[in-house]
Amino acid sequence: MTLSIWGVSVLLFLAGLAMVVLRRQLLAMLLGLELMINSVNIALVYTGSLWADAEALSAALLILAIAAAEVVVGLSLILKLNGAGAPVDSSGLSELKG
Amino acid sequence: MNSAAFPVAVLAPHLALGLGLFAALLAGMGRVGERPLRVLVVAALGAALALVWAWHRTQTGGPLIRSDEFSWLGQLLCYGGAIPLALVLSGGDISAALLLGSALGMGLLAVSGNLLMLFIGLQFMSLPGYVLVSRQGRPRSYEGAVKYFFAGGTASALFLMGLALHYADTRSLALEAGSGVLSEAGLALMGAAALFKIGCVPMHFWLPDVYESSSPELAGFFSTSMKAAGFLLLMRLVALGPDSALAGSLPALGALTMIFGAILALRQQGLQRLFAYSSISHAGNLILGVGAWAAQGARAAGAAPVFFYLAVYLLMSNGVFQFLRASSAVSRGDLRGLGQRDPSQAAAASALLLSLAGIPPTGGFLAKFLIFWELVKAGLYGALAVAGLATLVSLGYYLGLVRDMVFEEGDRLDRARQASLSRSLVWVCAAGALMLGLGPSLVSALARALGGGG
Amino acid sequence: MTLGWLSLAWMLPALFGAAAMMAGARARGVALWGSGLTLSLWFVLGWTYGLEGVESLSESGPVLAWGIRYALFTDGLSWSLCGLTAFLTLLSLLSSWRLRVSAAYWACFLWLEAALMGVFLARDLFLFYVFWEATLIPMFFIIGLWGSENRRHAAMKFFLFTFFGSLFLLLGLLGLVSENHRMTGGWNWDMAALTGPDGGMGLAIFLALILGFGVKVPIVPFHAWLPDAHTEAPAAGSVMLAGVMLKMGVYGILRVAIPAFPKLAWDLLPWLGLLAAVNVIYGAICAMAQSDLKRLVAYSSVSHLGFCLLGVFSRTPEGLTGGSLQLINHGLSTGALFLLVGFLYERAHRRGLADFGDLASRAPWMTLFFSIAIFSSIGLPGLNGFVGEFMSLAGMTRVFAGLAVAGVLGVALSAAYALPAYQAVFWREPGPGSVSAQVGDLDGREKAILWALTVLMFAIGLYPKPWLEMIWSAMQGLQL
Amino acid sequence: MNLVPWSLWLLIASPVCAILAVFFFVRPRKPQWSHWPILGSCALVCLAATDLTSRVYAGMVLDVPVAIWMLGGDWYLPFGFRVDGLGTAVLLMVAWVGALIQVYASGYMKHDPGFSRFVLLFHLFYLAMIGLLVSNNFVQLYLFWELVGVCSYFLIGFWYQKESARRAALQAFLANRVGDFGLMLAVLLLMAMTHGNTSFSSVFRLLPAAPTEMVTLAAFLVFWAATAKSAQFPLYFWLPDAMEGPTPVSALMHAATMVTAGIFLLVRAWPLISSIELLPQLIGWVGAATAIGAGLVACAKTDLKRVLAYSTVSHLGIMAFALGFGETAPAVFHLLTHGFFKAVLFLCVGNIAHALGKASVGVDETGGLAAKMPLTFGCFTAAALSLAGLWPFAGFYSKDSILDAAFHQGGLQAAAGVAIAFLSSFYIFRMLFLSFLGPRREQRGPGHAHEGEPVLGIPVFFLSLGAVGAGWLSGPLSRLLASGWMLRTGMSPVPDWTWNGLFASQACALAGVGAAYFLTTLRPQWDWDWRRRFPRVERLLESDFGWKPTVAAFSALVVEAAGMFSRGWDTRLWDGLVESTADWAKRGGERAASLATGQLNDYLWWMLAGTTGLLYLVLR
Repeated sequence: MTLSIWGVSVLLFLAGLAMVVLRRQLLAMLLGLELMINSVNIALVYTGSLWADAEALSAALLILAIAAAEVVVGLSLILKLNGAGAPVDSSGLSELKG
Repeated sequence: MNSAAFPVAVLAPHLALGLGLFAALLAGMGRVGERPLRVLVVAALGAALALVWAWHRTQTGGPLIRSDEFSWLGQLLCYGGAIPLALVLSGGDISAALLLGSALGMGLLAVSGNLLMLFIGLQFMSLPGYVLVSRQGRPRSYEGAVKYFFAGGTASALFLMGLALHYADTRSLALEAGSGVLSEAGLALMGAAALFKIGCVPMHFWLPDVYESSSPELAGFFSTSMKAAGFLLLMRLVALGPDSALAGSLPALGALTMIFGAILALRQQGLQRLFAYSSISHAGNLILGVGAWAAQGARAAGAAPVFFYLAVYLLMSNGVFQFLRASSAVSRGDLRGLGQRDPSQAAAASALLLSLAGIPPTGGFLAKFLIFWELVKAGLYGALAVAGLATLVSLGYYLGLVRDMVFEEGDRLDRARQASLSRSLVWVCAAGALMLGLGPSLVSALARALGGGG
Repeated sequence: MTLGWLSLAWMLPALFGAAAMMAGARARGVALWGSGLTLSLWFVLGWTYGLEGVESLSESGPVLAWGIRYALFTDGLSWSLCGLTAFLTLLSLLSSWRLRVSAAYWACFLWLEAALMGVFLARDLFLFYVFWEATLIPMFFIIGLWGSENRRHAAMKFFLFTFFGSLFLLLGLLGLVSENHRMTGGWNWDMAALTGPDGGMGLAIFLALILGFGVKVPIVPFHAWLPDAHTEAPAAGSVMLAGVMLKMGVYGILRVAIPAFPKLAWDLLPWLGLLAAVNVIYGAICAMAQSDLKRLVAYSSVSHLGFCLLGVFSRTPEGLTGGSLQLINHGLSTGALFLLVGFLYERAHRRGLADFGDLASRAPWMTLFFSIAIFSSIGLPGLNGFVGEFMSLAGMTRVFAGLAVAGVLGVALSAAYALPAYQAVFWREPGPGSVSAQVGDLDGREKAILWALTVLMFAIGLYPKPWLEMIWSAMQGLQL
Repeated sequence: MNLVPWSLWLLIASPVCAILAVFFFVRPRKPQWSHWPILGSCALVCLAATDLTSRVYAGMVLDVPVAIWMLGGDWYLPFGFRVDGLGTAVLLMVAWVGALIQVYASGYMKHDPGFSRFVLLFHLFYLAMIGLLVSNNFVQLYLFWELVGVCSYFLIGFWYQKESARRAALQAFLANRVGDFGLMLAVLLLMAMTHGNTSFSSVFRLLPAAPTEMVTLAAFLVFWAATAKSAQFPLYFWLPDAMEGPTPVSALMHAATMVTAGIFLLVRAWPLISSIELLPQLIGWVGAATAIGAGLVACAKTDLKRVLAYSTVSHLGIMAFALGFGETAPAVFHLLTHGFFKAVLFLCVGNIAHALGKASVGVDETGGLAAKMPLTFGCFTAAALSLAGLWPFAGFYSKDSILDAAFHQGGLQAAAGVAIAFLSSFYIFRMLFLSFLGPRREQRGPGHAHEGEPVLGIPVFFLSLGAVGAGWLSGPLSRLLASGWMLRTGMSPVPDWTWNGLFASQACALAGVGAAYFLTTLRPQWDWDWRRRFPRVERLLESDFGWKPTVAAFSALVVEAAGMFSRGWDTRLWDGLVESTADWAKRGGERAASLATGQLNDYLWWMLAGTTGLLYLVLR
């Protein structure tokens, strides 16, 4: 059980990572980030409840809140880019280099 | 340690910063000019610094909050590094609040005794950073902010995964050493996040882009406060496992970072990007210091060189970025002939550049010397050789800039020169960097403060 | 900790440098006062305390951290090199009296003097290294700001290349101290009290030190910075560069490398001596092919410093003393040559051998001084150069005659590069593009500078005993 | 110090004071008076030299250190004096001949714009030679040896506006430096072998204990040094060209101050030289070859000074030839007589040149001078007879003792002796007849030539007295030389002349005179004809049997090689390599910069890679 829950968590994490790394659509990448964070939450919640450890459970809550804040920042950035008429595709953001 | 004595003293600086943040937002409701806001931010930071200094002997170790030498030294560096930015801050109340929020995050990171608190601190300091970059109003600000955001987000996700792994091993979120492979993997993942923050190769790619798209003073803040916080995080993690894979990889990573930053800085024409790579190279040097510190057992007393380096770098980096602001120079060509147009600025900037290059009798030399010495003591001769080589390469651009400024002739820039405050800041930073070099007794004071040395 | 006379010896020029920087148009007067006072201080201290007394002037502050302390000392060798520094700085400043340069020029020279004094006075190795590196900064600006056409490149090359050497020096010093810590358990940065480890580690540290000092000397093949730097620097800068800065390398070898590794230095004698012998010959051969007067003198310096090394590595009383005296001799004769080339350049803005001719008729005083300096430089007995060269070679002959042959060959070759150049400038009828017509003879100030050098050349050449005794007192621990 | 007689101090002090006084006081105010203090000093030097000689003759031998020159620990080098028979014998000649030449020079150079510089250098030259003769150790000898070289450099190049003078000066100094290489190395080796001793007496005392190979090497090096200074093959070539200096310089250099130093050194170091097997013989053969070769070349020269120059080379060869038999005293004896007659010959040529208003005179420009310049003719003839070795002139006594020794050896040596005797009388009388008799068709004739002022005549006259009569002093000289001789076997005395020797040498010399008379006066065009008829022979002789071009080619090769090394290796390859390191760093930067593509996803890939690497390290 432990292994499978952790396996799911890690798989989700890797899926999120893959989304972030592979996708160029900024919104999809943002979703990937969320997926990574929340996959960790799964593992934390499961492990915390396994050991009846309130610390981990409260941690999961705090992490959710922080993830939400992060999404706000991310979305606002993406929207701003969109509003400016610039592409929301990451491959367009390559003026800064070298 | 009893829980009754909740460490008010330890959290007082954070309180001051929080109040400042609140006041800034309040002020935003009225029509407050930039100047009062700057005063407010500086006052908050100054108060925080004063409070840190006043109660720096108070040591506690609770489940969430921990105050030790690293905490107060780290806070001094983080708040101090923000002051030059605060002094010339633009962008109204939002920027002020973001800056104070970021500083508050660093403060939390510095006093956290718990992995979760570390994460909170990390995010607290990073999120305002993304927004600050995006608010620069420069052509590429959004690009920089987006890159920063996604790279930083990935890093914090990695940190979280590491946290979970560490938790699975130790059954606790406290800053405690684990024993299994899980906790070591957790350390590695969390370490990756820390290395990302400090711009360690190969996780540094975002850094030049962000610095380039920021205003110079903001880049100065990133390269000093933010880096100091990152190093604090790294050292906290390394202290958990001085013989972990993370700690063991630091010399190699540091050497790589140093040489990589140096050769890339050599080819830059844009000054902000150049100093971004220079800051990567310096980060490499610091990573080497941390690696050597870890190799010698990661005792608090041995960390003096790293902190001294951070302190000197705080002055040097803020100094050069303020110099860029004051001279409104964008590319290397803009600096030509500065020595004739503005000798005093050129002199101060030359002093800063020589200090960055690590030439005696400047603080930069002493800092680099101490790190090198730690490497010798730790027997890390290979890393030392690479570090020496990188220092040599770095002379190519630091001295090259001095040459451009002082030896070459050039035309007057049509861009207007910036406020005199930056000019004075350049002077102050240069003088400070020189003073640190002339007074090695500061190092011994630092070493004594950390409980060793002498 | 109270600061003593020795601290004053380096702080005085440093403070006067700062004052000159502020003094604006009156900077040169301030600078002259500064260097004059420093020289007087040197002289008065030496006079009142005598040789043994000077040694008692040592200062030692409390340990700052890890055994590092502010500690100065002096003895016959360092005191005489300090004197050379103060003397040549004064002459350099006097020689540039007419230049229209900013206050920074004068300040840089005083700061250079301060750093050089510090190098020669430091006892603590950390302090030594700080001063060692600090010399680069003023020289960098002197070359880069007030040099000739290619000055920027030369300044960069000078700094980068010598810094390359300094890195090895730093590596060696750090290794030495930490290995010493490993052996004794204490932190010690006292250059007189350090002994290096045996075995491979010792060899590595020793080689790092030799390389570090060798770049400054310069030991071939690490000489590539020297011709450019000497050629492009302003005349006074070349004087300081060749006259004093090159000496730092040999001084370091005498002070640090050999005392820490007395046995290793002896075991490696054939190789070290070979390096020195190659220096002598290499410098001479390259000097033969130069068409730029300054470049020629620069390469001759490579050759001359080889003699110093031959003497020093021989570790015999005569070799050590002679090699060290040769440091001073070379400062005087090469200093005079660079000054004279500078005076030529000031008048005609050329330095090529082909640009001049028949100066002997137009500028007899210049010819006279140049003749004396060049013959001192090629080792004419009776002038100072010979004493140092001969004693160095005598020392080397005693321990490794084969290498002395190369040295003697170098003496012979020196005429082959010096005299054709001398003739081209002073004797030959001027060629079509010659600028000899613009060259007037030396004025009173210039003559006074050169008289000072010339008198010393003769004094050391004919009666070197006081100098040799002074130096020998510092050498006793080094001989085998 | 009271051991040192006043005359010895005077010997050194008076020239030094005179030079300083002239330089600092007379030259700036009245340069045309520069010669007065100098001449006063010459007088004092002669006085002192005479006094010293008489003391030594009376048995005094002095070998004292007077001051410490260099020191390092227990190692030290003294300044010291050695006054013995060998030194004073040469000293007396040098002092007097040199003084007379300086008197002459102060008249001869009077109107030269560089008069003051000339007399200063000239006197320094004189001082250097005197110092060399009274040195008691090798290093001090080396000091004066070099000083002689430097003075000769400036004096040969005195008229530096002339290309030929510059070249000659440079050549002279460089050739001497090549020789000095030997001397310096020899001195260093001797010092090293004798634990830092340098004084002649202690070095020679300690030599038997030293390793033989080293001693052999040192001895050969001493000889090498002597071949440069005393113009022996292979380093003689600078001397004929040294004619480019003013004539008094040539006179002083050939007769008294410079070229004698090498022979003097060989005799001084005779305990060293003679201890080496075959080295004396080598010296003898080199001397014979030089004497014959230079004699042949002298026969073909047309420039008067050049004939004399080769004659000097030849006579120095004769001295070396004598040393080959171990005949040191005859060698010194010949050195002395040669000093006198060669000085006369040069000064006479100087007078001719002065009379014709030229710096150097070729045979073509003379002819028939005997009538116009009778005093010069007389002095020249006396000196020529002396040079040719005709009885009872000085040259006879000295040369006869050498030839006698050669005839005793028999075989090749005897033949060489005959050749030398014949050649020297032939070339000098050829010159005499060509310039003073005639004029011939090809010659310009005497023109308005006339005797010069008394100051140009009187010294020549006095010197020719020496050229005539110096030979009669062989007895006293033998006694003088024996005092303070450092070899256990004793100084070989100057042998008395013998009837056999007399006949043989007179026959050779007279044959030479006769041949010269026949070819110059009875066949007056011969001297010009043979050049046309045998151009090859002329080329051979003009090129010193091919040696001069060889030397020139060799030195050009050295310069060329140095240039190639410096430009090719030092500048292009090594410096280029050093300079290119900056490019390497830049190129590395370009390569690394290509990683920073600006693509966010690439950045993330790299982060992933870094993290994976860390994890790999954990799991490894």
